[in-house]
Amino acid sequence: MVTVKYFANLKQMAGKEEDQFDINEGTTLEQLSDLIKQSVPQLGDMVREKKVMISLNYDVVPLDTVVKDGDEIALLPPFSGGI
Amino acid sequence: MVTVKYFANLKQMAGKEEDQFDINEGTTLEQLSDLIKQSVPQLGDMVREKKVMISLNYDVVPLDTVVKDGDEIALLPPFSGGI
Amino acid sequence: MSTALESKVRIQREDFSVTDEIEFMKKSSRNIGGITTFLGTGRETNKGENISELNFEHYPQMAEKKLGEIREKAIKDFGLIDMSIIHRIGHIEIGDNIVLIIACGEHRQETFKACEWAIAELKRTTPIWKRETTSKGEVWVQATP
Amino acid sequence: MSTALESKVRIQREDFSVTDEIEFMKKSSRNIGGITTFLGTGRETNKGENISELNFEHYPQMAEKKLGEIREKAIKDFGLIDMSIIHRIGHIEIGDNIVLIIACGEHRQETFKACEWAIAELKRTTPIWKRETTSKGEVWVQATP
Repeated sequence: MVTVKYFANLKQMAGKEEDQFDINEGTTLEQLSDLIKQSVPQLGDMVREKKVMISLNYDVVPLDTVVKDGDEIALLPPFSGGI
Repeated sequence: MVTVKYFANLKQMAGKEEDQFDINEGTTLEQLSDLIKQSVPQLGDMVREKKVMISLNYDVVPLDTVVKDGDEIALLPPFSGGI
Repeated sequence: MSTALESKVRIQREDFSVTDEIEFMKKSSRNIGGITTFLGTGRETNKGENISELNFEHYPQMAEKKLGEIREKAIKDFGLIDMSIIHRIGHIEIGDNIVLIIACGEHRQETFKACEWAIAELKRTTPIWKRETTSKGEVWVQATP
Repeated sequence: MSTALESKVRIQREDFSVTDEIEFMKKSSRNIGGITTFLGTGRETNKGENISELNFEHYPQMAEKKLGEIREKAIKDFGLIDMSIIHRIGHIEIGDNIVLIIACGEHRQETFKACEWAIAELKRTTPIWKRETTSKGEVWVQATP
């Protein structure tokens, strides 16, 4: 099982802070986006269309990265910290 | 009469903070250095040899600048403010 | 999330004292000659829009991790003595402090370069998001990719 | 010589509070988004020589005039909202504050450029002299032209 967190406006779109999904061995983030799409259709599309960044265990990674049980994934809209 | 001030190590060389000199109309700073030389030989030479900067009424000026009664002149060793 | 002065990268709700943070950094070395500090503050207008308040949200753990990476890279790449980075989250009024970056070096040149690089890198890599409250309501800044 | 926060260019014996000086500058405008600060502090070693204390001397009136010129030119040339410059004179211990330059702007880029320019310009144009006390005695820094 992996956790997928939603932040900022994506959290508002999702109407929740996170989802948890059971995954098969060898699942990539791209494949995980299908599960996200089942939960929040709009967000699944945004991942596929690379409209959001995606992090795996606190680092931004490409979509072909494989996830494993216990991983923490997050969908990240463009950052606007600083000033 | 003009006042000539000495700062930092120049004050130590002169052994005093300032001199006052009577000047003729049209006297340049270069000519004034002869009067400074009579008071503090080493400093008069340093002015002629451009080893110090010279200010007239709080601005650094060239040696051919003419001085007039009441002017404040200063001999300025290289600055070392800031850090 | 730590608010004590013990940590040199922090994300916190509370305000910070620039003086206290600088004095804390000075303890790193007696050879600090130059300290460049960048302080970001809440501006009243943005792209012509009048802002009444700001709210910052972050991704806990990842944001702190990224700030730590920025700090380490800045110290190494620019030859700094030390650096600290503090970012506030939550509600921010106009004029309030938002972010503070302190770059300490023997000489000033590297501290300017490192501080300027660090704030740009923070904006690029650190998962923090700003929500502006305007007369039109609340908007996530740059919410559309 | 004024030590009140009323003046934005000052030469003073007393220490200053970076926080207080920044808060004073913030009153200039509600549109300040970036504040770059340079703080110069007493370093223990210079060119391999161990320093026990520093002393700064200035040319009264001319030094203040030059700081005022730097401030005005920085605001105009870099499009700042405001700038302040404070330099201490007299006895300075290692680690003590020496000089503070605060550049306030709408955006950060101009404040970095202006602050870096201002400290270089201060060193070039402002009649202030540093005397270092080392194991060999007191030396005026760069006293030989």
